Amino acid sequence: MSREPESQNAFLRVSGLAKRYVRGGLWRERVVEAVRGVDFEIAAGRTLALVGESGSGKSTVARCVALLEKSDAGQIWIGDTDIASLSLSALLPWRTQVQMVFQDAVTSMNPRFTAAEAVEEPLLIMGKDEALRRETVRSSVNEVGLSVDGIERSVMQFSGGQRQRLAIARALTVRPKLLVLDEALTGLDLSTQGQIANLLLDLQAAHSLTYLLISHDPAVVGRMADVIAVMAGGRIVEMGSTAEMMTAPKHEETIRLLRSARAAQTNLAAITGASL
Amino acid sequence: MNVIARLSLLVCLLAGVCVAGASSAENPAPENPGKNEELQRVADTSGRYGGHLTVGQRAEPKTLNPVIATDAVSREVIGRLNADLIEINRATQQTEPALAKSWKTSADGRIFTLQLRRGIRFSDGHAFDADDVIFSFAVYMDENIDSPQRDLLIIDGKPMTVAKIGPYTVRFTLPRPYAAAERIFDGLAMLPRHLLEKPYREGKFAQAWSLNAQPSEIAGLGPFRLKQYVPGQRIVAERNPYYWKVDRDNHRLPYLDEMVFLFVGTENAQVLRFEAGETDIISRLSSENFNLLAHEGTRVSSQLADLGPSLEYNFVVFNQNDLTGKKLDAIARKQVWFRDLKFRQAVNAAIDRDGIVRLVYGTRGTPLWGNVGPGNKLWINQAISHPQRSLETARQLLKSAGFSWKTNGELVDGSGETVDFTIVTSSSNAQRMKMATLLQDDLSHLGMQVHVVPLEFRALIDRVFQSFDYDAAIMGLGGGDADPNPEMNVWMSSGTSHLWNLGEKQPATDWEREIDQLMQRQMVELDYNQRKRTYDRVQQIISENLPFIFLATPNTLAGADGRLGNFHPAVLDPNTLWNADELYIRGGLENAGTR
Amino acid sequence: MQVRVRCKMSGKITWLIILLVGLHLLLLLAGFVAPYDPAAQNRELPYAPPTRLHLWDSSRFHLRPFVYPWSPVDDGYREDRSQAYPVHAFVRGDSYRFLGLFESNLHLFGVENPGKCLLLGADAFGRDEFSRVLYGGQISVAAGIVATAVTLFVGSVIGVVAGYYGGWIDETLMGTTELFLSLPWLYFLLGVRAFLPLHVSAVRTFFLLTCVIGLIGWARPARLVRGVVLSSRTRNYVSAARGFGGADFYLLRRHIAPETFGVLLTQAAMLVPRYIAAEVALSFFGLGVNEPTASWGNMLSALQQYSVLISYGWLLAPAAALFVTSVIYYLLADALHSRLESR
Amino acid sequence: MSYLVRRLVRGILLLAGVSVLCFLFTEMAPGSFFDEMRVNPQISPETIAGLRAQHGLDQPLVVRYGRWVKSALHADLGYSIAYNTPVAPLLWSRAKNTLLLTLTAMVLTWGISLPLGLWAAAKRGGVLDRAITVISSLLIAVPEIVIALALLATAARWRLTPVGGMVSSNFEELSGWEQFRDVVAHLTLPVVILVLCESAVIVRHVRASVLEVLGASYVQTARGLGISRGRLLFRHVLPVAANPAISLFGFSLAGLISGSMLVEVICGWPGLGPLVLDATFSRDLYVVIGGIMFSALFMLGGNMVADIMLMVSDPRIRTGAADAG
Repeated sequence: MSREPESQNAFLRVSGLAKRYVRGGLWRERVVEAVRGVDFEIAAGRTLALVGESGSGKSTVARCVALLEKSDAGQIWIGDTDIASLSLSALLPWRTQVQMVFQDAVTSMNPRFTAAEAVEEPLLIMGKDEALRRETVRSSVNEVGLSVDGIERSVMQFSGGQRQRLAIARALTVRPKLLVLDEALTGLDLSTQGQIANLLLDLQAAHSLTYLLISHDPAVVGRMADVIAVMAGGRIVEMGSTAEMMTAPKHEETIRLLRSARAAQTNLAAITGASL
Repeated sequence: MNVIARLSLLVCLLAGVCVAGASSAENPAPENPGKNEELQRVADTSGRYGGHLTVGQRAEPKTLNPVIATDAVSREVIGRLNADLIEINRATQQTEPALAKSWKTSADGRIFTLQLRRGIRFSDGHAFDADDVIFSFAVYMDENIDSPQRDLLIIDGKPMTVAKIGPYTVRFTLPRPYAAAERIFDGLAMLPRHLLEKPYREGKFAQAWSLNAQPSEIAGLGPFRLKQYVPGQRIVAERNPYYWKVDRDNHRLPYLDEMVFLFVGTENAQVLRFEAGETDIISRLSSENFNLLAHEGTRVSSQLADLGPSLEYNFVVFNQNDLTGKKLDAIARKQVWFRDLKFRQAVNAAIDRDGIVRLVYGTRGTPLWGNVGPGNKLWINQAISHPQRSLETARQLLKSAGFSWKTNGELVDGSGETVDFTIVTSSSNAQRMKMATLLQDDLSHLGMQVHVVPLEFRALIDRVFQSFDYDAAIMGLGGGDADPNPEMNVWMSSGTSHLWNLGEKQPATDWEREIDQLMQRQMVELDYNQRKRTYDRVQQIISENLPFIFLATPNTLAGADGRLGNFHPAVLDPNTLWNADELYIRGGLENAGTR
Repeated sequence: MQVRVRCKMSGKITWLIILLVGLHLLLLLAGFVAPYDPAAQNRELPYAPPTRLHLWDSSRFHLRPFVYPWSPVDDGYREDRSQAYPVHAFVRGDSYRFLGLFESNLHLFGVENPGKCLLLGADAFGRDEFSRVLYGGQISVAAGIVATAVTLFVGSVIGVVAGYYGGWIDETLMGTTELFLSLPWLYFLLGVRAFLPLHVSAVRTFFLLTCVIGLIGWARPARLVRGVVLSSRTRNYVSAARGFGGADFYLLRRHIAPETFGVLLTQAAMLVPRYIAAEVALSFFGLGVNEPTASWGNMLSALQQYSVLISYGWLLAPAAALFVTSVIYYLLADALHSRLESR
Repeated sequence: MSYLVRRLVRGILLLAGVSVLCFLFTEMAPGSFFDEMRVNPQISPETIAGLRAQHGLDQPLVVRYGRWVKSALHADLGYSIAYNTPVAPLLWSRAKNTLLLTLTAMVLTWGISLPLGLWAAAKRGGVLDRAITVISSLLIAVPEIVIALALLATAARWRLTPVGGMVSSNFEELSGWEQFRDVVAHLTLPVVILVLCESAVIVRHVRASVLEVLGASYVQTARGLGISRGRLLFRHVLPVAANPAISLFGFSLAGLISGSMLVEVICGWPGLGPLVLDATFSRDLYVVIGGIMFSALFMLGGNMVADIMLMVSDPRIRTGAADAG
């Protein structure tokens, strides 16, 4: 786990990101500004954690970065390219660079699929031939610590932790540079959480992956992130290295988050993996 | 709980008794006959007062205005609310005095002088006199109203004229002699001038007496008057207390307190509700339903009547219209066959009329070989032959007309074309659909390829009367009257119902020319025997030349609740309600309110 | 346990498919199985009740079943016991085209003339109801299936597109469904009939009928499918697949269309019998299959007359056939559906 | 634009479209109201032409449409040829009866088929499930008209209920409570027919969509957690399975005016059905068009309610709509 600052060439640079939602009400429409003027950057091979309460806009940032949604303003630079300005078709090659692991592995895979089908889906979309697909699926599944034997079973028959591993394996099949982990460890029991976190750190080391980690859990963040950015009301209110933030938080939002997290930690044992 | 239930039941019962008691007083009692009223005594009638009669109608009446009504159900109701100057007695099929107590015909048969009854009143109590008659005819003759009855009053393109001679005397002058002219007056309801003159002057006559009109706005001279209309459900008519007929004991008719016209929607519903005892009288029964009611005997007591052959005649007509400029070349080619008398004779010979009577009418029907059936006793030509079905004769006829058969049995004409045509018929008439299917099978034995095409009624009318886009059709024409005169438009070559060849400028064939002359002659002939001979000849020509190939006529079937007295259904419309003023409920009042 | 259930399901599906194939084979071989020509009238036997098969006569037992002819009496028919007609297998009778290919007159069973073996009685023209049910099934089942296929195809395409793309496309398409549902189709049909030449063969009538029914019925499945697509398009795995660069077509095919199978199968199982029965209504307006061609719809339309329905119960035979057919179809649809689900 | 405004605009466009197409369709159908008189040999073609002119039937389609729109804006919806009165009051007096019938039937249909469908799905393969399959197949396979007639005949034979109409002929003489009972007695048969025919369809859909959800991931998970069956069905399955059910419910609402035509005709219920059918056969154009506009109006309302319910019940749809917009 390297914590030393590396060269300053950032892998991902986000500036002035903004996103609005129009909520169609019965009587009148409502405009919700989910994200306003968000700037940050992540160095290659490093992890930036976006923390904040639910509704603070962190998931929106994640979805914009993962190219699932078009931002309304701002740029998202990967290298020299502003991917936010690209057209849908021009985006296609960039999708292999950025992959997302969802909060809820249960719903992020089609329950009709077998594990193998779910994992190979990105390759299928990219039109890879079958032999290559099978080979890649096998290696990815191995990489996340699952046995290849059971992958013809339905995804429904995997436990929560196993499914999260499958989701990671699926993301890895396209050899991405950046993984967006949207609450990827939430909803798992503590020991599983720890295993997955270790797995992610191992993978980061092995493939020099860059992580954008979305979480509200300081324990996870403290363990994995190099830099922490705190979001509230669609803005980044404080950003700094993990050590600074954990020991000397400045912004009240950060303080509140840490306090509530500690309180929750004592009850953590009581929380089961129920995702309902 | 139980106590409360019983109590409330008791309360309901009591309330019901009170309301029922109150309501029976609502119906007006018949006025005692006055001295200066010239009432008609129906000598052979007796009955007892009270009760109501429920009639199930297949559709809802559309209007209560006698001048503009066109549909049968409206006319059935209107007929009970209104009266005519001269009526056709449905039992005897002869004319008899009504609002006109007598009439005189001039020697040349052109002038009719009618004496009206004195002192009689409309159902609202207003007196009736010659002014009402003059007004009524003015309305019927008005070109802007386009009353369907207007055509009856125009003879040879010239209207008849009406003049008031005295307060109770009117004179009608016909442009030319007209046989059985007094029959025209049946069905022309006399209107109350005091109620209708205003809307007439304002040009709103067609909107007057719609179903939404208040009972007080409507008055007539019929046995009943409007009491209530409930949209989509029923019309209730109550006794007209001023009605102008009395029975043999000098009791003023009608006997019934009320007549309820219930709109039941379909023939099935009509039968079901009669079976369930919810309606009391049923007419225009199909033979299947008649047999059902007769065999099942589900009603406690019902009286069913099979009156024998009706006046309706069903026939096949081949399209012989002039199709030039119609772009119907395929049909025009087939017309070579249709115009060939031998072809029509062959079809005529191949038809299994007994089969039709048995399978379509369940034996409650009569085969027909001419346009006048045995139901019309005054006018039928008994001399017309009734040849038996013979496929052999049919084949001979076809062969002599140049047709031949291919090895697979298909019939081909002289030029080698397969004989293949369609028969259209109305899909809403199950009987005619069955006839078509039988006919198709009959003709297939001659090697003809016949296709039955049921069409929705108005689509059929459109083809037969307008576009002429059909080969052959099975149709029926029902006479409203037994007299030959209403048939003028069917048999005259210029007639509007001259179906096989509509709109002829001049007769296309010699026999059509002869029919034209004969029909014209019978119209002006005043002597019955002379007229009958003329019309016999018309029937003869028709049966020989087969412009229509006649099939069969159903029997007139009707039924009523067993308690209904004076139930004398007739072949002429309205079969069961023509003597509504004389109908009564046996056993009197105690049964009347139980439904 | 999951595995066992699946095996059981497969067994059930096999049985249902065998039944279904059997049924269709029966209809396809109508000419051979039916003892009579469906259009042949017996005018002395209108509304004859089903012929009874006897094994015992007054004296003894016969291995070969035999029938007595009906003789008309006052209000119905009575068996005329003076003459017995044994039922034979593989007899010669009315000719027909075997599978539409070659002429044949061999029938599975029959009795010698003038005896009649009317297994399901006779209709108003004395035509053999059993033969008509078989021949009628050919037209009706084919019409029902084709119309259902047309409806569901159009309906699901429109429903999926509307639900998936949303926005103005959805607004337009759903507006169109509402328009479609509220139009006076009867007038349209009457109009279409007026434009068509009268002389349209039974086959063409059948095609017209199916296409028209099918094309009019899509609005309902479209709305149902749209509802399902609306909720399924926002599922996480759909977003995920979009994140991998999955194009719309891919998403629709792999993720969204399968979600609609349940609704579609259920609709299919219901529409087939409905469409077969719809012909009853159409023939009421003169738009059905014309006589003398038999179809279950036009056979049932005779029962619109109350007196017929009450008096001649055997004429419900096409309804019974329709019932059996639709139960088989429904059970199959259900089994297929659960099989898809249990994967 | 907000949802309601968009719906309103769409509704007006729809009504306009329906009216235009109605006119076109009615123009296509052969024959006209006065054609029946052609069969009567005593009425001359001139009279028929005169009557046509009186009612403006001789005018070109565009002129007639213009007149109709003007009349529709005065809430008259045209003028009935047969009844010689404006169409709207004619329709409304009957629409009330139709609504009484269909609303009763709808409440009962859903009250019966929702629990039945849920139960059948929950106890899949059980006796009830099989019974429902067989009975609903029977009801779907046999044409409605035959079911209706059979029930009607049964009721008539055994004197179970009145076999037609809405009230007895002595209705006015009855007390309030008796009037109520009288209407209920007359309502029974048509409602039973409607409920039987409709619920066969709805039970199946409910069952199918519940089964679909039962197979879904989170339900399996919840099951794994040992959640009680009842809680599972009502808290987790039903809200999601409601989706197609709500669409169907929309159809029920939308069909309030038009869905009972056949039953009304057969049972002689004084609703819109007999009026519009009669008008269809007799080509009383404006009554037909008016009836269709009426039912289109109800359909709009029904579908709108269904869409709102979809939005309320399934939050994802709301988000989705926002994304797409």
